[in-house]
Amino acid sequence: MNVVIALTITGILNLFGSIFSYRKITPLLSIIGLTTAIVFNSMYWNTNQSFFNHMMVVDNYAVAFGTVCMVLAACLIIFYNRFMGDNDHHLPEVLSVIVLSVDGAIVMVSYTNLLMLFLGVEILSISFYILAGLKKKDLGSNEAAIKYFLMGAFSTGFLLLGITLIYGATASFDLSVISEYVKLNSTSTNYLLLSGVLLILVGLLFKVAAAPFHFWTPDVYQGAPTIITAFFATVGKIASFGAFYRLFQMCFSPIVNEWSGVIMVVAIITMFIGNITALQQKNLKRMFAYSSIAHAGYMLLALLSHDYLGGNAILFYSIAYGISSMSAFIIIHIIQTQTGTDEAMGFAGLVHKNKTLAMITAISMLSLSGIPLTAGFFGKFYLFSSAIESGYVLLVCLAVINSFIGIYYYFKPVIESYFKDSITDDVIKLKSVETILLIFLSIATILLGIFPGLVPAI
Amino acid sequence: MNSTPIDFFPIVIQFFVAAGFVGITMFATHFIGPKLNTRKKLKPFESGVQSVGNARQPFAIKYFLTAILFVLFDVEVIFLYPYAVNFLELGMSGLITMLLFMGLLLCGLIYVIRSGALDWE
Amino acid sequence: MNTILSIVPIQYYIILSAILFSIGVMGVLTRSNAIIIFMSVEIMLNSVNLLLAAFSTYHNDAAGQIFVFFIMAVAAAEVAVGLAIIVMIYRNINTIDIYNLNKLKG
Amino acid sequence: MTDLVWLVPLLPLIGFIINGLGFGKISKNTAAIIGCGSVFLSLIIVAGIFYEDLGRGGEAVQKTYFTWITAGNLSIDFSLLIDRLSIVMMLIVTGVGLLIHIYSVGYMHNDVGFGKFFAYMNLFMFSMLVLVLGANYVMLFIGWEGVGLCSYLLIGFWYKNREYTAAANKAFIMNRIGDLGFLLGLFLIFKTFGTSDFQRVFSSVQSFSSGDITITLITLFLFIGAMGKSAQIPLFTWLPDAMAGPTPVSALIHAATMVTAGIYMIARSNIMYALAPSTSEFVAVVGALTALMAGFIALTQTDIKKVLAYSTVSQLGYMFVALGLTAYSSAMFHVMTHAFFKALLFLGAGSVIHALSGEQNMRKMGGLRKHLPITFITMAIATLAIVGFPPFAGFFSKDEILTAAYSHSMFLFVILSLTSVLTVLYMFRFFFLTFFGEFRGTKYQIDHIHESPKSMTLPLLILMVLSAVGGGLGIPEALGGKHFLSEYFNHVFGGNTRIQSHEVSHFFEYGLMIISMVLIILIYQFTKQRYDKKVIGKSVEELKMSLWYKLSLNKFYVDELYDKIIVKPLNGMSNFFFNSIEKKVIDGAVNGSGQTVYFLSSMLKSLQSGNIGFYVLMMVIGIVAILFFSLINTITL
Repeated sequence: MNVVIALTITGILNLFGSIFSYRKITPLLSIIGLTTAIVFNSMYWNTNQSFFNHMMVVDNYAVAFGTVCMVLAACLIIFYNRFMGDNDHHLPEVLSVIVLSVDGAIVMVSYTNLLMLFLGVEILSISFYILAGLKKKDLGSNEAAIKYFLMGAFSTGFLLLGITLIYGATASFDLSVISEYVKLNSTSTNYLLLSGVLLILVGLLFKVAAAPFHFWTPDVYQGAPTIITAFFATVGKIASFGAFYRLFQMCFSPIVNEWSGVIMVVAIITMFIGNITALQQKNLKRMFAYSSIAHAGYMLLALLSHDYLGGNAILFYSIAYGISSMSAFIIIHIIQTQTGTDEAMGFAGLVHKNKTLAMITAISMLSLSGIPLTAGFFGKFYLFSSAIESGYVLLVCLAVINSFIGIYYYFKPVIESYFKDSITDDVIKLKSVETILLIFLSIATILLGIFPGLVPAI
Repeated sequence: MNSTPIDFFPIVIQFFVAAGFVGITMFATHFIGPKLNTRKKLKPFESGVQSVGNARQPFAIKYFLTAILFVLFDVEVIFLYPYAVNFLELGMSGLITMLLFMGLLLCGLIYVIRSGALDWE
Repeated sequence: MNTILSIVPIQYYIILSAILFSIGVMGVLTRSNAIIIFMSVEIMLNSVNLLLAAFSTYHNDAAGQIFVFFIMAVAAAEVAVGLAIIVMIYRNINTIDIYNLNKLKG
Repeated sequence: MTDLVWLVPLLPLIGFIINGLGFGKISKNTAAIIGCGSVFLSLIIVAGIFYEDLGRGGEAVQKTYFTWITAGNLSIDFSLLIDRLSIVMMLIVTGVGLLIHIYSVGYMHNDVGFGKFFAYMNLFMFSMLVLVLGANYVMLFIGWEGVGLCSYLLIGFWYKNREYTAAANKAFIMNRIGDLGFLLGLFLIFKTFGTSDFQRVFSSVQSFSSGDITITLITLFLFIGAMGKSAQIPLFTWLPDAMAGPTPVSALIHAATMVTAGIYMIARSNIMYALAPSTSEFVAVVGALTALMAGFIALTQTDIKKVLAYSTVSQLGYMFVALGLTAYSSAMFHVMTHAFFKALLFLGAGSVIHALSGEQNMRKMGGLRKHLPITFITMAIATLAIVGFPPFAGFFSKDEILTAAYSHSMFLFVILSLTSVLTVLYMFRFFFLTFFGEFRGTKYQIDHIHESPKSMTLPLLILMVLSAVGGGLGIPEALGGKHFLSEYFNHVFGGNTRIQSHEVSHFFEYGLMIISMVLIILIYQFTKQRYDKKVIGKSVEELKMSLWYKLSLNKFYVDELYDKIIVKPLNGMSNFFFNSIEKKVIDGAVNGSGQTVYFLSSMLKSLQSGNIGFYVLMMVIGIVAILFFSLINTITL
């Protein structure tokens, strides 16, 4: 399929950037490549084609999630130069890894075969291990990389064992065959199958950072370079949820009773751990890591819905969460480079330094906390109502309580930037393209908050 | 091709022979030879070159890099096996697919060579 | 080929793989050397490979064996990245004991 | 004009956008014109709608603009509902809002954040109008959150210190608890009716029997929402703290409009509440207790705005009692009159504060009637209106609620009557401390004292007229009047067959009026003596005088007697409620829950030890637990 091919070619071209001396144009090249891929991708809308001997199918679900991932990756690349500063010795290679990891994300949201799921997860994860350790001399970055790597590899083992057990039970890796088998055998318990499902569940819960498999998240998010953290928190999480929902709704929904309990408990623990621990975080990156854990808890609710509502809900939430966290992390980095602190007090008096930035901070925080008239509100609204439709009232109550706890810490940067005096009086200057991009993200947040119908149903 | 456990017996024998040979030679040399432990003798033997420092130290990164690259490219070869078994049935399209695959590997190789990872000096 | 399974039932393979996998898990749990942890992970992956091959034979379906190839290839890539990370850390702090890596916490 | 209803919320939004984006670039005059102008245009449209509605005879109109959200079989329209309830609310919001906007031009003229202030105020107007115009619970909720956000922004408008953080946090937590209730109610409505559209919900709710458990739950959840927003026990303590904001904000948001959102919401859902008698009962009791308690606390407050804040809480309690007694139109009547006189009181207080360069302590005021004549007169009318002296507005609306309480339950009636007495007490205390006696402030203040500019006194005068004659809309039949408002609302509440009648004999009504008048006059005398002529520090000669002389001088120790049997216990109660209940129990609960969460937070933090080994162990434990419980589960299935 054209999207994967376009991304791969872009990746390879980027790779050659430093050895054939065109490193200067590699960011441009990546953007062009990603744009091309986005265009290709959107052409698949409503076509439902299957590729590579039924290894992948590009349905609307895949198109939607793929587009989200690619757009976010494009935003990230625009900011990449600023983030790494002069230390861009490996710029072409890094861009190449980023683009190729998006390839993995595309595979993860459009697979119809467990082999492709595995490959997609690994393409994404291995790229992430590299990206986490990008700052070679920085101990935090080192630690993040090894933690991510060891635990990621460990969880891959469980994912693989799960896939193998399912293969053992069903004699196939193909999702349609597996789902037929599950449908036929949903009345009696097949332990091989059930264990396989649960182990895959574990593997994917690790990837989406749900408790108790979330421990890597805060450390990795804090240690990794900020822009890479933004990438993990947005593209990584969204692609993982894309894969998660696809598998469990397509294949395992007939035996939902056997895994819904696990998801419920995990969702509750995840939400509470994420939100409560985030309250006391001084370091903003760490706070957002916990908040992303909490978001994973909310998104797990969508997996419980019995019908296609969940898919729409998770897509909308992904978009809302993705754009808001992207701008949040970008702003954190800007603040961090300017004031030299990772803590919320770095935002003090932001409104006097750069009004646009303060405004964007406020909008993205409001959206993340789910205040109405921002995209985040409807994200939560869709998620919660899909869970309510499926009868999980208590779960939704707890989720609502959690989203209110969340508001508390999301307001920290907003309060700092509007109601506190700044430590320094420097004005923060941004390149016009960066300002435009940030404003674009904020406008998207508001627009989706007013017209949630803009996101098409899938 | 009916095989019974007894058909695996030669393998078992071979295993024991192999293990026994290793064990016997190791123990035998220990007991047969005279023991004369001098300072020089206890030093690690490095082809006659004077040994320097602790042996448990990081090896040169060159070895590491080369070894890793070898492993990577070596493992990719396993994809040639299924193709080799079926190449007649797969025909032209199979050939093109395989060429593409090798082409991608070649891109990697070009990168490795041009970025100087294999330069010894 | 199938007859192998009539002699050594599929359950044995499952149990063997499970034991191997558990050994791997225990290795990860008990060791503090990053490389040994990584080797334990490889044991886990290889136990999965074994099981896949067994199931592949059991079901008379080649897909399982192809999957093994992919796992091996991916594992090789993982090894490359993993060892690179470990080397990077060793250069910076002169140890690969994971218990020395707890600066990020809380 | 009805077709232009979409402009009503849109105009303030445009004002917000222009003022918000242009802050610092456009001049103060332009900002003021945009801020006030947008609200003014909205008011004109609302007036047009009001007029057309009168011609149409009160038929409700629902304007659906587009389908807003679709999720499965759930679809939410972006639609506005124009019926008499929303028209009245719109009139209050835009009318009082406009006056307060005009007032702010004078009040804020020296502030650097002038443009920002108007931007926030316009944003508030937008949210509030969405709240009252929305034709379904989702839009209501969005407006609800919007006004909360603006309130949060405006409370913190001036504050850069830590004190603000604590106050804002408290407001925040309490409102969140309320919102939680509201959201749960909203989700339950979705689950029960499959829609959130008012008209559809209310038509399908008719099939439920009275006292149905689902309906009771929904109404209870919604009421928790109302408790938070409208500051009822136990979620009321944020409102006095919210007085940290600029005074026009207190007038607009924390007195006239936002805090009545809870009352509006319950009045809107009257059909459901009438179906849930136990919830209604609960609403009435909570309202009555709040009214009493806040009345007591107001007795001893010294901050001029805090007195008014507690008074607001108390008056809101009245409205909830009316709602609980299914006297919805009386509640709305009181919402309206309260909006007039409480806005006036706050603006007057603002005028006083303005004149005294920011002084808020009533102990340091006094004798201001000479210096601030217009403020004095308007405040006098407002005070008379709030204490319920005929023929001012508060008299009629309060009288209606008292009558309703009497016809329903003696208990509520007694509490409300007691509260009325307290109201009179603290309002006259407030009035005399501020405007009579000697000036107790600094020399600097007395030199710089000045009557406020025209832009501030004009709204005061208009509101004074409204407070004076606003009661005319609801003159009870006992006085030979015609109750315009209750007839007007007949289209909204008339369809609700479960509203109890509150007929009482005319004789009782007369008695009530006379007694209340007499009481007011008595208390007037009492407080006048106490606070007006109070001499601080008696001379030595006085002590040597003969007993009789002393007796006569001290008016036969009547004052002291009063002190012993009335004032001391009252103050004691006040202190008890303020220090024990509010500070210890409620704030303690809020702080306690906060501390518990923080404690949990640090526990969970220490779980994140930084060791990969530990992380992996936790993962493995998790996996084992998942496998174990799932397999156990299948066995037991």
